[in-house]
Amino acid sequence: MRSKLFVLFALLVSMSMVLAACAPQPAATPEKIVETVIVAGTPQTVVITPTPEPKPEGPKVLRMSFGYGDVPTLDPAVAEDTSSIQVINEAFIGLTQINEVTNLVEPGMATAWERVTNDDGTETITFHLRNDVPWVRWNGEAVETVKTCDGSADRMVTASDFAYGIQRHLTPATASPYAYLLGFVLKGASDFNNGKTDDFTTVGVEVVDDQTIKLTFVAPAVYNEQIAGLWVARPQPRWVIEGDCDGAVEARGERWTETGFFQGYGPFIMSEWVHDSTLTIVKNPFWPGTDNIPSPKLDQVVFHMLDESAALAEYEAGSLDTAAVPGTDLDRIKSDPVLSKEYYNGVNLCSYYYGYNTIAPIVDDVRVRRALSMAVDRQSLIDNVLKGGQTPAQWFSRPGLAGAPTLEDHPDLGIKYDPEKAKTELQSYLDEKGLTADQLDLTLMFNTSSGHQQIAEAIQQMWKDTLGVNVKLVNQEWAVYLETVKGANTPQIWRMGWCPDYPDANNYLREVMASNGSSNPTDAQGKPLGGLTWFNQQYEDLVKQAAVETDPQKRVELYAQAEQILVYDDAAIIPIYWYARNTVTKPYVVRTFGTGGQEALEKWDILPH
Amino acid sequence: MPEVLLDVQDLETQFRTSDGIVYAVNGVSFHLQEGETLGIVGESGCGKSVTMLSLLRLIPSPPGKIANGKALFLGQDLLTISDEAVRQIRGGQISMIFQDPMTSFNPVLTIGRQVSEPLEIHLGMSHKEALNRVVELLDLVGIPNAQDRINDYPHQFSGGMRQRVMIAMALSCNPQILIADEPTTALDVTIQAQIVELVKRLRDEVGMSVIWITHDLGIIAGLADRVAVMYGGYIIEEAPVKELYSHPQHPYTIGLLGSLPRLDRKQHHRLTSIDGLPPVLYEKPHYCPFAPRCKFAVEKCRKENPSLEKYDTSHYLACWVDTETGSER
Amino acid sequence: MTNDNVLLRVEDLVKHFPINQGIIIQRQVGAVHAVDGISFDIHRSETLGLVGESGCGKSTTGRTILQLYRPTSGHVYFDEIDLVNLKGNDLRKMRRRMQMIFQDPYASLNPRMTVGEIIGEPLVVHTISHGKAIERRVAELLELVGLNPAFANRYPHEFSGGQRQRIGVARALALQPDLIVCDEPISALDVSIQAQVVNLLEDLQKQFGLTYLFIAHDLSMVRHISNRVAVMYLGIIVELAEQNELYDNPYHPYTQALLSAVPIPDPSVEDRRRRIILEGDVPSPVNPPSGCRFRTRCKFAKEICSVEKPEWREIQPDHFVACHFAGELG
Amino acid sequence: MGRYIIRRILYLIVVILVVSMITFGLMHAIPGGPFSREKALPEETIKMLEERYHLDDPLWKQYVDYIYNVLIPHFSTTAPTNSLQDDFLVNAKIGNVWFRWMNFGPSFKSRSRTVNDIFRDNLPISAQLGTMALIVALVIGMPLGILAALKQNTPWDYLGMGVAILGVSVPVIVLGPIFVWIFGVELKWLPPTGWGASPPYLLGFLPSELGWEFFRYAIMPSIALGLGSSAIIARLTRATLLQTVREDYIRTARAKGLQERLIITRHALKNSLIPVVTIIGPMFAALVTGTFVTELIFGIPGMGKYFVTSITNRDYPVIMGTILLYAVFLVIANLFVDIIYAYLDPRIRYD
Repeated sequence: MRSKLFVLFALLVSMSMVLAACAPQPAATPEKIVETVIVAGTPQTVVITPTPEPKPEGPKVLRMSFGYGDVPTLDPAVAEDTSSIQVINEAFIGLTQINEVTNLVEPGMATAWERVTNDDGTETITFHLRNDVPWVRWNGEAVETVKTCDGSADRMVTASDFAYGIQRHLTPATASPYAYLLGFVLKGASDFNNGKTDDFTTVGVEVVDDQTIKLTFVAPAVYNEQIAGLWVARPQPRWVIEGDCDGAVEARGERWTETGFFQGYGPFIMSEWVHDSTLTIVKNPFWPGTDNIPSPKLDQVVFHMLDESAALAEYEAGSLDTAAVPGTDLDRIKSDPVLSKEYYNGVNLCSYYYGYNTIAPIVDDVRVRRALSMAVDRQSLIDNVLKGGQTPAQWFSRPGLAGAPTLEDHPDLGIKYDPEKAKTELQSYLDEKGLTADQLDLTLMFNTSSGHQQIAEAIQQMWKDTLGVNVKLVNQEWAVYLETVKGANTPQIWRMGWCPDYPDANNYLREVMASNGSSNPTDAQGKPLGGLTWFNQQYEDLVKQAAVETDPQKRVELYAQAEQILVYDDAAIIPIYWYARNTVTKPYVVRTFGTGGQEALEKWDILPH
Repeated sequence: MPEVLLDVQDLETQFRTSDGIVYAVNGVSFHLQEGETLGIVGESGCGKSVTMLSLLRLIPSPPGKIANGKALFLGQDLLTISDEAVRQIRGGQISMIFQDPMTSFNPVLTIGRQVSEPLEIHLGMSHKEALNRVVELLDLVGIPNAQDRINDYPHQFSGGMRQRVMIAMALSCNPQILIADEPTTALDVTIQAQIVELVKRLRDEVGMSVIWITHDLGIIAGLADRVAVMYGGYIIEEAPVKELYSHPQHPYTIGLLGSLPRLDRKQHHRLTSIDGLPPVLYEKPHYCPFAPRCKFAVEKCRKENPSLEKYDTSHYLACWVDTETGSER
Repeated sequence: MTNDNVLLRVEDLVKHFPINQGIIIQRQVGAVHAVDGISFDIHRSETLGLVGESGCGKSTTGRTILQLYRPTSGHVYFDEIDLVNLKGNDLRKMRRRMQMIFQDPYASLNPRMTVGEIIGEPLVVHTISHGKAIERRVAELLELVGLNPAFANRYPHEFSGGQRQRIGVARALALQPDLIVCDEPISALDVSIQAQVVNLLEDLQKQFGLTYLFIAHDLSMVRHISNRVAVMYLGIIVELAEQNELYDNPYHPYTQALLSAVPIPDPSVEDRRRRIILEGDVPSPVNPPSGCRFRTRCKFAKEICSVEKPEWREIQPDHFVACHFAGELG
Repeated sequence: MGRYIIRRILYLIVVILVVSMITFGLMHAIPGGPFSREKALPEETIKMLEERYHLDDPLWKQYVDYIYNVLIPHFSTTAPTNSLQDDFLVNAKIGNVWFRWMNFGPSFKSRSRTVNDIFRDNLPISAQLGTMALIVALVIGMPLGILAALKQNTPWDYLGMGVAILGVSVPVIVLGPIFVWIFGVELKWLPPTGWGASPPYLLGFLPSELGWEFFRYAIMPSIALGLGSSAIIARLTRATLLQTVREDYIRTARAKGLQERLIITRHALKNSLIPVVTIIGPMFAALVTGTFVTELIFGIPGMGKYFVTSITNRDYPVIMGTILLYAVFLVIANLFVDIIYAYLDPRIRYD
């Protein structure tokens, strides 16, 4: 296992530095640039081989795909999916910025901030904002700044805009699916959001002056800085939404994100959105450019809304500059002399797991749960079924998240493939009950999809081969499945996956697995409703403690202990694999590879070709 | 001696079906003289319609095939002349009317369009000229308001009127021969009488020859000069009309006449039915095709197929048995 | 007048088929006057022939008598019981005693049922017999109509038209009915086969004392098989008499024309016959002519014919006719 | 005819009511709702969302409101707003009164769009694709069928029918990627994906520029989508033509001495078209609405995917909208078929 261990954090952190190195020499001969990057203590060598060919300079247009289906929204107040957030991240910079590769917190619109723990146990963070960022819009031909009502000056992004954004997000009528994320951390936000009060001053948001905003959080948690920078706390142009200047600016309501109305201020601004087809963002020349959020080198990015296979075809036809590689095409891409050079396999911060209904017959015994978990040959599943360079998961919180243990520090943490031990565990259970393995009546349920089906069948076979257990496979349509899994009739074993809302272990271990987490729902009295149907006081204490622990090293240890309970001691879930991303990129594209599902397009460039 | 218009010799027609080859017409010979009306009588499947369709080469091919024979019309063999030549004759010198006046008209074209077609093809009229002629023809066959009705569709006419239109169409090019294939079978008896009268009148006015195919011995009795009886793809008896009805010789002819009740007779006698079923011939019979149903049949009937021989002056017969004595001829 | 010998008495039978029109609510805008007030009776073991041209309402009459169509008005007494007022089980019981033979032996037999099932069906429906008893009865019936009892397992398409009509006869006989309505039973058959079926019907009548209503357009055959004959024209009966009387002394001009139109298979007779050729077609039953229905085609028609409906009168003993001038015409 | 059309339109209302009621019932009966998430939303959030979309009303009220919004014309003196709740498909100003009709509601999934937006933006593309596919189906199918029928049991027949069987048995999901690969990626003759027209549309549904650029994009998907239908048409044309040439009136035409060419063109074709026309109605409806796979493969921003994704997303207004659209489409397509019928066959008269 260990010899096969991937170097997980091998990421191209300082691509911008690389770019700086080669950008001034557009006509240079091919050159090898070797950069050593250290992320979370892991040294990794990165090799980039640009092959520039001189060509008349035109606008630099990058073409990529969003996946099939329309972008649901560009409104930060209601967004909940990766494509929406990708555009929002380019058009509205948050107070803080999460580095797309390292997932560390960096300055965003706030250049600096101070954290103060108050006497009542709450934490106030004072953010100091830039004063040089104007609101802009696409006027059909070019990006222009938005003027104030009297037309004398540009509308600048101010603390009030942030306060408005947060307020609109939390307003019940907005019905934001993600308002609870703020409600979870921001003082008074939950009550306001639930309609218990309509007085926004009770919420921990205080505009000190145009460049200063104070946010008060319920507790001094590490992730407060992250959440403060998320799309849930971004400005929105009040004057477009509600109208302004005595009717001179028309109220667009919820349609303010449409082509022609949209306004933003980030490095890119949306210029055209052809629903279900393409969405175009253009460089905002008024974005001042900061150390970590530079002024874009690309002039335009066109997102096509294409299915993965269609996108790959367009890529191969030369009409897209980068595309994801669907699992069915991986072997072909890897063996193609050209495409294999354009291929990149990297990290994606998601986890794939099976959960147990820990009160269901048979799997209510931890020995059975552990045996089944240890009988899963994760590496073999990856090599033979998934084939996409995924990592066998030993626990749930994906390494790379803030606070999550890493394989380097905790090589033996969690659970691994161990057929012998699996057999012993199961035998002990069987002996006690006086049963044989083939008498166990077990059901595994997953949502209908050929991918999940293949994985389930492979694991079913592993259980059969190693333990002699016959597990029935059942599948249901997604929405029905969600009801089933999280309801009273949760099957014995069920499938789920998780990607981060914000890259912190808290978003995994507490928000998903702890009591009343999304995979462990409870009623108002805290009584388990379904999912894991699991409660462990020690686990609850650990994840609560870790949330407010400020020492990163200690925090990781606390999460490591919690993981050990989750996947081994109580074995409430079977961690299966940690996701990877498979991408092809044209050689003339200089880029970084985001790990949390988002790209920092302002760092990208297209070389002459 | 009147001129022989049509002389059919040894006509054989076969159909390829999924059950095998059906021998529909098995060597039929007859002739038609100028101004003469020939009746051809037989039950369904006896080959009477196929014979007529064969000599105009209207048999769908495949599955039909004319295997043998000649059909001399004014000296040229209709079965060997070019497609184009036979097309010129159809509807021009020889025309046909069919049994079902509903299905025999194209439901989606107007009557005017359909009746004018032969005029345009054979007489080279323009469509307008042809339409004028159509009105005259419809008048001739007794269609009221002909001028208004040429734009009507077939379904707007009653059965009898449709058959009148059919006759008008058949007669439009003054044919020398009119072949009428059971033209009154689908009609009511009073309408049938109208049509028969109409054809008789036109025949006498135009002086054309008629071949009238029917299963109804009654109609033929008052219409034909000469009658041929068909069975199993053969003509089994042929005679002038009075001779045939007064002295039928073939057991089948006798049975057929006996199985018909007569409107003009009182006696409530039992009908003499012919047992069994008409044959479907999957092979060319080497015995008399009627033998299985014949109550006079002798040994020879089941071994040898009689050919049509002269029985009396202009009375021809294909039978081994003398029905009066019951002995072999 | 009651007559013990009368099996079926039809009084003023009317059957109109409504013509509906309307965008949402359908309202009746007219009616097809298929049967427009007819009366007659049929004696036990008698054959009443009902002749007329297509569309005259003779088939509708047959079906309405059997209550396959419910009459618009009028009465149908079967053994003095008025069928018109019967419903459900009572009607079903009566129906057992009345059967029908249809014109088209191809269409009236379910192609997916074996001959045995077809013939046995009435027995099952009316729960007369079960299991083996049905098989025995089917075999008996097949034999009766001149078919090999071994054919019970075959399907209708394996039979010729005449044989199929025999199957239809066997099905009708299964319940030992008193009355059989024969609706054009032979018109789809070949000439030589027609005689077979007619002879069979006659034999069965003798054997079982059956009563027939024989509906046909073939006047020769009707004359042959019937004891009495009724002539229908456009929904009404114009003349009814004993067969020889009707054929020898037709009073109604329509009957006269109809009889004269029938060809006789004898050239010497045909040569001497004078045909009465009727002009035009039968008028539409939606708007039948006023007064006498036949007046539009009748060369004797006078003023009164369009005004007054001719009376149904007995012009000779047992000879009824509906014509103003019956007996006065040459 | 006019009376008939009015009746069919009234019938359409009945269809809409019945279909909407069944769909509405089924939609709410299946487990899972529009706000089911992998990460379960807090109860309060769900309550907020349900309130926003009036899902907290009793079902009957939701249905009545829906029908009221969709079917009943609204009149108001105030101008339409930009609100997603206030988006009507038909907006007309008569005098100073606004006539507004058919509000299908906002989409739950696309937070800044309404069902009417989807109809306006995506339906025209599906209509364009469906029409092109139908043209392909007819242009390929009919000649193939006629050829096969006229040359029955010859190599022409076998070739035609072989192509037809291939067309039926090779679905878009196989044919599409092959097309993309050969003509888009390898030969680079045509763009692998995309559509050559975008809003605004001429008359609301026609591409504003009907040039080569439009057809470049339309060729592959239209053929891929239309080929299956062309096979059906070819087989049907062949079968009906073969049947028609055996009709009595064709024999009559031959007996009149008509030339073969005239017999086919004048006497046989029009009659054999009738059954073909019959299937064109439902076929067109299917081609316009059943294009999910084609759109997926060729990256076409059409309507087809909403038939599928609206159900997985439990996007109630979109489910209702798409299904009603399909029902209306089917009824109207069949109405057109009936009208063409009456033109082709004089025996058919409606009143």
